[in-house]
Amino acid sequence: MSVTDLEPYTTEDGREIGGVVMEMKNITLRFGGVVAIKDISFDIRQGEIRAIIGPNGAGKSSMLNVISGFYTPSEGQVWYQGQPRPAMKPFEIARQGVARTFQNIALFEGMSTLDNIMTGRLTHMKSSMLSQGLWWGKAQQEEAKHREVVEKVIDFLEIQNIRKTPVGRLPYGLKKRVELARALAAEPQILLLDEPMAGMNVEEKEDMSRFILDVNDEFGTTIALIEHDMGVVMDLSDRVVVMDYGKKIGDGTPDEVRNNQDVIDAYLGVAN
Amino acid sequence: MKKLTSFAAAAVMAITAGAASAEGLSTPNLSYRTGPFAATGIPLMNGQRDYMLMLNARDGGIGGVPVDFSECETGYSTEKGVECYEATKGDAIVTQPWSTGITLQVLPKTNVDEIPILAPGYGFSPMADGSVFNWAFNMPGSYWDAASMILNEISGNDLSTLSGQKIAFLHLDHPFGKEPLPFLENMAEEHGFELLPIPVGLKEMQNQSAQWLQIRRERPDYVVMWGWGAMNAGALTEAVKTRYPMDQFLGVWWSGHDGDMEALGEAGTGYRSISYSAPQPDAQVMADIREYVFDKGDSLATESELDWVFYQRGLVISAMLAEGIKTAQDHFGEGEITASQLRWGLENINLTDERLAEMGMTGMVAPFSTSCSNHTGHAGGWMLQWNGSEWEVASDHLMPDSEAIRPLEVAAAAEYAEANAPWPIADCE
Amino acid sequence: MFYNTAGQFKTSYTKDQSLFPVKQDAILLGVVLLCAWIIFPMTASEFTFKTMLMPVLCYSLAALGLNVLTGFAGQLSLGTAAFMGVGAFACYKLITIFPEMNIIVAILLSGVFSSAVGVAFGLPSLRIKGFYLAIATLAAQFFLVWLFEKWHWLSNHNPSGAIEVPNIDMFGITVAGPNAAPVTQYYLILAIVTLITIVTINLTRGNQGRIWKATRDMDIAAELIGINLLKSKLTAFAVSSYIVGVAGALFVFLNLGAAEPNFFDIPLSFKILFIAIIGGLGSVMGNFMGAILIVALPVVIKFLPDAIGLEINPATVEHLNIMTVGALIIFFLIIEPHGLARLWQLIREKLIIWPFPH
Amino acid sequence: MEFLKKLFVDPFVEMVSYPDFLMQVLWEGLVSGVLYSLIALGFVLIFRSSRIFNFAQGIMVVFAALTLVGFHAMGIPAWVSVIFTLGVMALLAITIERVVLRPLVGQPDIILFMATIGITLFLIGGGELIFGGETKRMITSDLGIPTGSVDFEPFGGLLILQHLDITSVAAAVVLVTGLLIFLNKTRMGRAIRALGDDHQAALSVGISLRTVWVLVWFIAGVIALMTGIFWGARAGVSFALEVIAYKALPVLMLGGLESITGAIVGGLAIGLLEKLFEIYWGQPLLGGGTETWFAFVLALIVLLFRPQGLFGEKIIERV
Repeated sequence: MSVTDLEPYTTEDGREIGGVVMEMKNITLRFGGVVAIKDISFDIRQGEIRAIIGPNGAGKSSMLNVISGFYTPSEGQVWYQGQPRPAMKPFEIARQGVARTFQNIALFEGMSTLDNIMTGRLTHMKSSMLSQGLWWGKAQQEEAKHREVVEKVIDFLEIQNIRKTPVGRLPYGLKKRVELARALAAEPQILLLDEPMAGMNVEEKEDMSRFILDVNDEFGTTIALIEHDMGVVMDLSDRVVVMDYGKKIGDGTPDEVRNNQDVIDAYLGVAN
Repeated sequence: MKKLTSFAAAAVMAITAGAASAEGLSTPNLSYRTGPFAATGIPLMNGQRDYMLMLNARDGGIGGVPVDFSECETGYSTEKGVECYEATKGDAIVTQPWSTGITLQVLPKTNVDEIPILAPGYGFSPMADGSVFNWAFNMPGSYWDAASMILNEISGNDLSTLSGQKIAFLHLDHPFGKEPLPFLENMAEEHGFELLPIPVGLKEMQNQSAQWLQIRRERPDYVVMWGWGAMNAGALTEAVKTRYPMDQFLGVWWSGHDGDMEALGEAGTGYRSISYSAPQPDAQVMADIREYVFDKGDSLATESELDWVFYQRGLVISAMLAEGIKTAQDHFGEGEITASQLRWGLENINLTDERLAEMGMTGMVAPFSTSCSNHTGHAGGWMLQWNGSEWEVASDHLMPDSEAIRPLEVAAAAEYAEANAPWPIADCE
Repeated sequence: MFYNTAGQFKTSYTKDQSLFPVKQDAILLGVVLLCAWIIFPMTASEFTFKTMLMPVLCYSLAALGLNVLTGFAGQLSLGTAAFMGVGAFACYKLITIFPEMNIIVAILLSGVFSSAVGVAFGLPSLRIKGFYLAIATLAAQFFLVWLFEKWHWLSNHNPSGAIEVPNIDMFGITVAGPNAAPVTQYYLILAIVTLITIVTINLTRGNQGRIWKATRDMDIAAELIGINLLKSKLTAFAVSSYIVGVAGALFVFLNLGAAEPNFFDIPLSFKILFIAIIGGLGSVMGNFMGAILIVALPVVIKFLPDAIGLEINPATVEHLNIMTVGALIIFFLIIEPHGLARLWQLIREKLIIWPFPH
Repeated sequence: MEFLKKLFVDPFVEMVSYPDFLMQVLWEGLVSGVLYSLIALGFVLIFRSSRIFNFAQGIMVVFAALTLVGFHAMGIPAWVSVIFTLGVMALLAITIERVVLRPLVGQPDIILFMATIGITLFLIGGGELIFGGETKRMITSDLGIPTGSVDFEPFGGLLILQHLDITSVAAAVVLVTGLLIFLNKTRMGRAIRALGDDHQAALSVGISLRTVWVLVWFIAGVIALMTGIFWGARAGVSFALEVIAYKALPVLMLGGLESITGAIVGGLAIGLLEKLFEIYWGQPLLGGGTETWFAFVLALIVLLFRPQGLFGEKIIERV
C-alpha cells in the first residue's frame, strides 16, 4: 500500500479508513526571519491514526498549531473536507470539529474534572444566556443531556473517581487523561494530540496508547498526533510523517518510514 | 456568615442602646480630622469643641444643662457623613454636617427627622429662605453673601465699575466650590464683567499648575478663590510662582487659613479673605477658654492655634449654636430642649452688640438676628488681609447686597421645593 | 455530625447539578434568608438599615458584578465605581425624563446603559491583558468621573453637580427619596439583590460560567477548544457592568438618596475590589461575606467605642479603622488567598467529616 | 468647521504666538514628568524583581516625607533626619518583606497586588495616627534646597523657572544616573536585573531572593523619599499627595512594567503631553480637568496598537 492510494480500505484489525479529510498543501510558516515549516504537504485520511514525528525543533508543534488554526501559515493552504479552509479564528476551526490536547497541559486549573470535560461540549450547546440565567427548563435539560455524553467519556477513560476533584490537585498522568477527555467530549472530526505521552512512565504510556487506539476504534475518530517517542508511534499509527528542520523528510506507513534512509540519518541516527 | 451577621447585629444593638444613654444637650459635630481636608478642618473643630467644653466647665453647660458635644469622623466624605448623621441623629437636637455635600444630602432628611441643620457660613445659600428650608440655618452669612461682599470690595461698592473686567473664579470642583456660581453668573450678566470659572478637581488640589497656567494666559483682573483643605495651600503656592499680584487675589472665608499663610510668609502679603468672624485674641472669651479648657489640658489645640482665624471662628460657630439653645430655653422655659424647640431658638436669635459683650465676644462676629424668613442673618463680615506674618482686618464692616441676593434665594428655594415635592412650606407671616 | 452527607444519594444528573447537593447547605441558606427577609427587618433600627444592611446588600451586588468579570472571566478591573456611576446617572435621567416610569423598571433599565459603556471599555481587553488591562480600566474610571462632573446635563444642571433623588411612589407607597421608610427600601433592595444573585448563580454554574472560567484559567486553550474569546470577554463585561450599574442605581436611589460625581471615584472601586477578593474571587456567596467584613465591620468599629462609653478621639478611631481594614486585607490574604468563601469551604469540609477525623 | 478650527488650528496658532508661554507649559510638564518618572521607577524596580505591582509606592512617598518632617519637628537636624528617615524606610522594607511578602510567595499576581493595597491603607492609617492629619510644611530651606526663581525673557516674553523645580530635575537626574550605575556596575545591581529576567538563573548564581527584595523595597523607599521631598516642597506634605501615585500607572502602561527606560521616557512624555493637552485643548474645549484621565486614555490608545507598551518586546504566544 502506498501513500497515494486513496481508495477506502480496511486495516488488519478491521478499522475502516476512508478518503482524505484534511490536506496540507505546501505549508510554509515563518516567524520574522525564522522558518519553522518549509513547504510541507501531506494528508490525513478519515479514521486513521496519523503521526508526525521528528527530533526536537523539527517544527512538529508548529505544524500541529497550523492544523488547529493557532498559527496561520505564511504560505500554502489547509484543505478541510475537500475545500480550502479560509482564514479563521482558532475557535471557528474548533467549531468545525477539530479538537486537540496540549504538550504542556492546558487544563482549566480552577475548575473540576467534570467541568473541564464539560467545556469540551460547549461547541454543541445552544441555550441562550437568558435561558441559562433562568436555568429551569431548557438550560437545565441541555445541561443534563450533555452531562450524559460527558459521563460516557468519563467512563471510557476510567476517571469516574476524580469527577469532582479540582484538576489542579491531579497528578500529571491523570491531567493528561482529563485533557484527552475534554477533547473527546467535543466529538471531533479530527483529534489532534500534542505529545500525548510526554513525561509519562511506561505504565502510563501503555494506558494512554490503549486509550488512543480505543478512541479510534470505538468512535472512528481520525487522530493526528505528534510524538518523539518512536517506539510508541510506530505501534500506534497507520501512517507517519517525519519532519526535520522544518522540512518533510519522510511519509508513509511505519514500516516504510523505518526503512527510509533520510529518516534513519536525520532522526533514528540521532535518537538512538 | 451567620456568625458575622449575628455579631454585627449584636454590635448594632449595643450602639443604638449606647447612643440613647447620652446625657445633656446632644449637639453632635460631623467633624473631619482625617484626609486631605483635615488641615483646615481641625482648628475649626477644635474651636467648636473648646467653646462647648468651656461652657460646661464655666457655667455647667447652657441654662444649667451640660452640652454633650460629640464628634463623628467623616473625612469630608459625603457617604461617611450620611452614616454619621444616621448614627448621631437618635437624640441629637441639631446636626452640624460640615460639608456642603453632606448638607445637601441631609437637607431633605432633616424635614422628615425634624432635626435642625446648622451650617454656619456654608451649605446651600437659598437655605436663607426659612419658609422653604424650615430646618436649615446658615447664619451668619451664606456663600452668596460672601461672593457679594467680595465683589463689593473689589469694585469699591459699585459693581458697574467691574464692567469689561475679567474675574477668574478658582473653585473646588465639589458642591462647595460650585455653590456661588449661580449668583456670580447672575452678577456677571447684570454688571457686564466676564466670569471665568476654573475648577480644581479633588485630585488636582495639590498640583494646580494647569489652572495657574490658564490664569497666566487669561490674565484676569481678579482671582476669587473658593478653596478648602489642601487646595488653598496649592493655589497660594502657585499664585506666588506665577507672580499673580496678591492684592488681586481674594478668597472665601474658608480660604484664609493661618497655617497656609504662615507657610507662604512674606510672599503672601496682600492676599485677602472675606470673613464673617474676626479674631480677637484679647476677648474675654479667650481668657475663659484658656482658664477653663486650654490650661487644664482639655483642648486638642496647640498654643499658637488659639489665635488663628479658624480656631476663633470655631468658637463663634459654637457660640451661635449656644445662643440658639439659650433662646429656645428662655422661650420654652425648659433646660433640656428638644430638636424642634431648638429650631425655634435658631430662628429667633437676636445677637446684639450687648449680647456679644456679655458673651465676651465683642467684635468676633457682627451682630445679626434671624427670623422665619431669614435663616441666614446676613451679618456681613470683614476683609482680612495677610500682612506677611498675620491677618489684619483691612476693611470696615462689609454688608452683602441683599437686594440682589434675596430674589435669587427665593427663586432657588422655590425650585428646590418643586423638585423635591411633596415639600412642606411654612407660612412666615 | 451536623454536616453528615452520608445517605444523601443522587439518582439523576439533574439532581447532581442542583444548587445544593448537600442538604445542610440548603438549610443553612434558608436560615440566612430567614434572617434577611424576616428577622432583620423586624429588629433593625433605622441606623442599622441605612448604614449596614442596605449598604452591605448594595456593595455585595456591586462586588458580585465585579466578580463576574474578575473572578469568573479573569479580567481585572479597577473601574467598578465608574460603572456604578453610569448606572446611577442613567437611572436619574430615566426618572427625571420619564417621571411616570416605575422605579424598579428604571433601576433595572439603567443597568443596560452601564452595560453598554462597560462593553465599550471592555473592547481593549482582547489585546491588553493582566495589569495592563487593569490600568486601562482606570482610564474608564477617571474619564467617566470627569464626565459626570463636566457634563451638567447628567445632573440636570444641578448647581452642586450632585444627583438628588426625588420622592418616588410605587403603588401608593413612597419607595425613594427622603420620605421613604427604610424598611420598604430594604425590601426592594433585598428583592432585586436576591433576584440578580440567583440569575448570576445560574449563569456561572452552567455553560456560560464554564466559558468564562476557561477564558480566565487559560485563554489560549479556551480559544482552541472553541471559545470565542472576544465574545466571552465582552459578555463578561456586559453582564458585570449591568450588575454593577444596577448596584449603583440601587445604592443611590434606595439607600443614599443623593450622590456627587466624586462619590464614584477610585476609593469606591477599591472598596468593591476588596470585597470581591476578601470574599473570594470566583465565588458568589463570598461577595456577601466580604461586604459584611469590609462595609459593616468598620461601621461597628467606628461606633463601638462610643456605644460602650469609651472616650476616644474620633479621628483616632478612624485612623485605627483604616489601619484595621488594611491589616485585615493582608491577614486574610495570607491565611486564605482565595477568600472567605474558600475558608468556609474548608470549614465545611471539616464539618462534613466531623467528629471523625477521617 | 468652527469646531475643527478650534481643534486643529487655534492651539497651534497660540503656541506660535506666545512661545514664552509654550515654553512655560513645557517646563511645568517636564517637572511633573520627572516626578512621575521617579514614582514609576519605584514601581518598575519592585515589579522586575518580585512581580509585585506595588500600589503602595505612592503612599511610601507621603510616608517618607512625613517621617522626615516628623523627625525634624522633634528637633533633629535636617540631614540627620534624612538619615533617620532612610533608616525607617529600610525598616519598612524589611517589615514588608517579612510580614507580607514572605507568607505570600507564589500567590497569584492579583493577590500580591491586593496585599500592597492593604499596605497602603495600613500606612495611611498609621501615618495619620502618628503624624496627624494636617498638612505639614516640607523642610525645604533646612535641607539647603534653594527657593526663589530665575526669569528668562525668550522672544520678549517671560519664562519663570523655580529654583526648587530646577533642583528637583537635577536631583532626579543624579538619582537616576546613580541608580543606573548601581544596576549595571555592581554585583547586587546585576542581581536585581537578572531577577527581572529569570528567577531561576538569578537564584542559581547564589543570590538570596530575600536580600534582593529587601534591597529593592529599600531603593523604592529612597526614591519615594526624594519624590516626597520635592513634591512636598511644592504642595505641602499630607496624604492628599497620594493621588499623584495614580499618575505613575499610565506611565507604566506606556513604558512597560519592566522597562526602566520606559519608566523614565514614559514619565516625561506623559508629563509633557498631558500639560500640553490640558492647556491647549482641555481648557478651551472641554472645560478643563483633563489631566486626571488624559494619560490613561493616551496609554490605552497606544496599547491598542502596541499591546506590549512602547518599550516592551513583542511576545510570540505559544502553547
